[in-house]
Amino acid sequence: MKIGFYPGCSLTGSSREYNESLLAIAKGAGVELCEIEDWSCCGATAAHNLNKELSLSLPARNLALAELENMDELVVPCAACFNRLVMTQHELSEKEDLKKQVSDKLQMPLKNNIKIVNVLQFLEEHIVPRLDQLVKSPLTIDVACYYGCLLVRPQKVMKNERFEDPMLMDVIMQKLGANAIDWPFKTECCGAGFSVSKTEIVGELSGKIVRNATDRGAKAIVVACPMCHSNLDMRRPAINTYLNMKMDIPVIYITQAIALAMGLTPRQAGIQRHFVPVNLTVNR
Amino acid sequence: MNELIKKAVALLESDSVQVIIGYAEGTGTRTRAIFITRTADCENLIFDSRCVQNLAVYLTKSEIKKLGKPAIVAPIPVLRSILQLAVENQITENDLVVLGITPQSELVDFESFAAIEAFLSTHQIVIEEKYQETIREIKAMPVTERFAYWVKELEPCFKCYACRAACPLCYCTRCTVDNNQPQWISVASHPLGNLEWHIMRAMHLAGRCTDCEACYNACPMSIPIHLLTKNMLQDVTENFGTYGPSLDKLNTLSSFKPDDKESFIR
Amino acid sequence: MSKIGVFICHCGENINATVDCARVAKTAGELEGVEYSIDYKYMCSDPGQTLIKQAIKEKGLTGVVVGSCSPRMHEPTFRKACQEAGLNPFMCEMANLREHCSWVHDKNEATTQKAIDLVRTLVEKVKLNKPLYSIKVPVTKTALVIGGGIAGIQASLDIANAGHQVILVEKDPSIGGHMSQLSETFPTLDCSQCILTPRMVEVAQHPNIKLLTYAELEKLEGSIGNFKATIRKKAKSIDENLCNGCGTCTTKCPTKKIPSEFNTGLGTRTAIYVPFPQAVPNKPVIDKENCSYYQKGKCKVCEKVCPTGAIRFDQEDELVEIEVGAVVIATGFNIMQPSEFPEYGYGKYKDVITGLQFERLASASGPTLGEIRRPSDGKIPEKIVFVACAGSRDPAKGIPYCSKICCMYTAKHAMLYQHKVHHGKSYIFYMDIRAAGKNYEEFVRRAIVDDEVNYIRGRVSKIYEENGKLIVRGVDTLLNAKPVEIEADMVVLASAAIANPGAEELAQKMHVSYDSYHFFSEAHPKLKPVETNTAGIFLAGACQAPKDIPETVSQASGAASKAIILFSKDELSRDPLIAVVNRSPAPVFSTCVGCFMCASACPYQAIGEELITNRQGKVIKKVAKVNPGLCQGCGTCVAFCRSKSIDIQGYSNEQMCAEVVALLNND
Amino acid sequence: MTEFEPKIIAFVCNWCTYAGADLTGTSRIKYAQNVKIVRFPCTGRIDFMLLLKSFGEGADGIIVSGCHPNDCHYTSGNFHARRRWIMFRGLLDMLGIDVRRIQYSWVSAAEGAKWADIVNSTVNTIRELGPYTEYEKVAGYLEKEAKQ
Repeated sequence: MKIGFYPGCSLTGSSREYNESLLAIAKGAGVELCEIEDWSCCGATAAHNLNKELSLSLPARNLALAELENMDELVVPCAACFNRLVMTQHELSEKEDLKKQVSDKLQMPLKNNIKIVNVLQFLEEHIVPRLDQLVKSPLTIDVACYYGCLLVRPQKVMKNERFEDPMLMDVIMQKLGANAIDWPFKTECCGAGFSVSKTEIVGELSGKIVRNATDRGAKAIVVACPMCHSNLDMRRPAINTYLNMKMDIPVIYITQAIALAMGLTPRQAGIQRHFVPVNLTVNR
Repeated sequence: MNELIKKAVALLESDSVQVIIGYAEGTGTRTRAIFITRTADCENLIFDSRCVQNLAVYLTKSEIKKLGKPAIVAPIPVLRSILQLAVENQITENDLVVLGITPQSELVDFESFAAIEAFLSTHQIVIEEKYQETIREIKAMPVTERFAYWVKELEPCFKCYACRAACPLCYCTRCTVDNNQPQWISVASHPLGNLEWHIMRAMHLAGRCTDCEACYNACPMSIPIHLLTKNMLQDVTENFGTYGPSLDKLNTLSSFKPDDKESFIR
Repeated sequence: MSKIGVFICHCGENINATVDCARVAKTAGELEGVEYSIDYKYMCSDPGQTLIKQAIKEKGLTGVVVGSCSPRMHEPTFRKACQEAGLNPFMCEMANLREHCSWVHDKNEATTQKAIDLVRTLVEKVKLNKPLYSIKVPVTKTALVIGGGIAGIQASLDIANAGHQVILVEKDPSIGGHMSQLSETFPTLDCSQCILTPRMVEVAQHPNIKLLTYAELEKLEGSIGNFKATIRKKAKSIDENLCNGCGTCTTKCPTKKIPSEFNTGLGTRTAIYVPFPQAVPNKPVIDKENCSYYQKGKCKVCEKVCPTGAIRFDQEDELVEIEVGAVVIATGFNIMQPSEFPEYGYGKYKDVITGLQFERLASASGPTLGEIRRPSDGKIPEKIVFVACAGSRDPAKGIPYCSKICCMYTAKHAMLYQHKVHHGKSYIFYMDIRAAGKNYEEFVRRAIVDDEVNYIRGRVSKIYEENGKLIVRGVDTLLNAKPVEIEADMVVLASAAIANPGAEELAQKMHVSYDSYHFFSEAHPKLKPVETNTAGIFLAGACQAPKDIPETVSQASGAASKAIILFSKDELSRDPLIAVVNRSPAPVFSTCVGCFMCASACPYQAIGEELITNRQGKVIKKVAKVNPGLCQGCGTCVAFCRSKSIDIQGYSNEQMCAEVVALLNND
Repeated sequence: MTEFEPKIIAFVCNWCTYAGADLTGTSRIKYAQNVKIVRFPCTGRIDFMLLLKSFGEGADGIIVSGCHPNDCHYTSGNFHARRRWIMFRGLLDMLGIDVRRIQYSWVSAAEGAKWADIVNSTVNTIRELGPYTEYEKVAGYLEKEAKQ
């Protein structure tokens, strides 16, 4: 089985640590990820508001490339990329003529049958079964698992029965030895695309998330989306301004949490790249 | 098969049955069906690998019924047919004595039809790989070529109806092909009549056929009509689950599940 | 030799505009066996029908084909006309030249040619038609009513008052249904039990009603006028004739902590119990699942204390067979368990409850004696939030439909709360207010204006607990469309009304159809709202779709009147389009070989056995036999029969073959 | 040369598809003239022999249509029919009889537009497949016989 890998732009820029930690744990678990040769933009976040055909063609090109490389499964860690790729696949599978149109435009064959998985689904299938052996240093802390919006939606495509209260990340964190707290902000909006244009809105929305996690005793917020991460981490000054207090709770990617639990060094997990310092007590 | 002969003699002597339906030596190396009513003739009974004719076909024939209650020599294909005939209300447990024969040529008694079913559950119908291969090959042909193939295969058929006569499940008083109001099938043996006849025969065996191959063995022109029923058998398994005669299951085509799956209805 | 008459209708210009009717008539007249052919402006009009009648008489026609509209429209008209002229009505067939031809094609040669083909096809069919005669079926004048809620109670009383026998079957130990659980009813705020219990007593005392509680339908066979129902009377573990309902057993039973179904889990009951004080019949049953004796083999306290010795531990379920002529289904509805949406925290937070639970809190006979106290600590909530459409109108929850009753009962709940907790504050999150009904809108206005209930137009996204409060987060979509947060003490979810569990199974037992939400389907959404597709089975109340009490009661009376109409005659007349097993001369008798695959395929159990005997009485053959009272004429058996020994009148093998041949041979 | 006009026969049940086709008419939705309907009480009544007969009599295509699952007027005729079609279709396919020439569908009394769509798409399919010459050749023996 050949597992493909589509990093997308964030993982080569603002969320390099997400990329590094994912590849590190995959390597540690002996799972090979093959990056798509010559991958291109997925079209998020602007294309689907501007040009329908373009918004389908951009992701479809990457799907077609993955097919050409005979990939059986495609891991898409960025939640926004994942959402675009999955939506494209769903829409093209329902409309045969549209698929043909896109395929003609790309001048590439498109079977549109590759299995696309987000990072949580990938971990569940390939890493979780091996965790018993892999976990060297259990994370014995309370964590708040934060899913955001794009990982679980839209429901008709994701078929997630608990899309208002997802559990997958919680289950993985429990396996790492952590205690995933029960909290109501799992899928709350972080401010998303306002990250650049209206930071005060991000401050308010993300601020509520950060405060609630802290109030409920979490020692870290765990995420699986570059956008969530930058809003909760990089926009901490705006959050602190809104809350009128300094919040110290770190925000880590679930892949980083696994890397740390596997006994990889904080540097291998890319911890040093965060704005909010990460000081997790890890049982060695 | 001394044991078989002994058993036959005992059954006739005690008047438990009036006729033994079994196998005897035929012309040359072939075997034939024998209907024994006197103990003295019992020594003609044989059983070996050459005995492939499905004797169950005689159970519903009026000429044989007239002879009285039968005991029937029943290797596995015959047992399957007996069970299917029971499912279809053609025979009851009191109508006959079954002299079962295992694949190891051992004589086995059956107390009831249920016992036959239990025995057969360990001897499921399996379509041999060579037939599966042939069916795959035929299905791989382009559709027009496949049609031409069958028209050619069916061409030698001259409607002797040996296939019908040999099949234990073709026990109708009046076959549809003999019905002329309306004339469902043209009786002459031209390509259309042949095609329609074999389609109808196969459909009438859908979900009933026990894969004894009696039809093919009886065909004087060796037309591979058993491929049609074998293919249907595969279709039944694929679409509706396990296959084989069963006393408490309804027949495949006279039953249904609300969630039966198909992919072709719009 | 056939003498067929062909009558082509112009239907004004409806057919003639695209079909050359004159040419169709002319061409048909040249067909073999056609004696007379004519076209006319309106065949269904009086002169048109006279034309047919005269031709039958004057030309001695043996069959008639009318080329006009759909037979679903006018087949009865033309068959009646034939009958009046002395021709057997089943010798008349119709070619659908309007719906299937003139209205769906443009005017051209091919359209006229298609009309000719259709007429020729029916001419060939009618040549093979045989005179048929209606089947008379006697009617059993007893009705079976399934479900003892307000719908079943109303239907039973109406039928019984018309002088017919009724058997009312209720699955619970008491009749009363959901209505008996309600506090007060909108829009009048009269006490639900006060108006219901007299009806319950009337049912119990009515000489024409036989009440079977703690019983369920096991099987239903037969057809209109003559059903045979098997009822499972579940073991109550008491002798009802001896029990005087004194209630000693229920007070002494040591197993007391069972959540009460009647109180929606907010109260408890004992293992031997009467669901509620006003129950009818007011006699207990033992809940075997929770009884110490049945579970552990020890106890028998009830037996010791019973003054009449009525306890029967060895009682078993009993199956009774009854014969009825009509069935009224009144099995009601259920409410969706809101635990299906984790975002509202139902099940996780004790003070998030359903509307039905609120009814019990507000009911004077409820666990709090009518005081609004929250389940977690018994405190009176100062702030209460009602969430309308909890599940309803939400395709993501699988319920796209409106539950219809929630807008009204939520307004009522808020009103009752305000009446009982004067200083309290109540909020209702809603999508729309659907208050269509007599005095309904006024009622909602009263809640808003007089009782100062805060209506917030918007949905709730999430409910969570923080510092002992339930934080309800939603949106106010009016004015500034702002997110709102309310710190509530209690939340009431108006969870969706759904079909009863087991509705699907029940429908299959009775061969009635149901929709994708498992509500039973009416025969026609407008014109046959209380009939099902199975003749003789009628619908009442919320088993067909969510509805309120007045609507339920009207529908129940409607269903009852349908049963009464059915019982007004001694005999039913049925179309003879049924299956028949052939007979042939001895020694064959019938070509049927008795494999009985037709019997297992028959949806109506209409096929039985017939033994053919010789003069000495010896059985020579066993063949299939169709019971004309049960056969509905679907013809599934016919397509099954390998030897073509069973055929269906009106759609016989010969007729259908003739149609195929005629339709395809037009050159 | 005139364009090939497919000859298509439709076997439909009285309660759903026949009524649905009536609705197509009352809605005045136009469709091709090639399809002509034979009315049956139920899809359960539709004998596979009639489908066979249709090809023998020169049909280029066949439509078989009835009530959606769970909607059968007789509760289960369509379920029986569905099993029979599954088996029949498999057999025809094995024999090289082009299964694309038989369109099965569920059309309810409310689906007038769907009926028009089924008719038109079937006519298009058969038009693309062309006349069923392979079967006609086989059936042709009959006519020759009759002429002699």
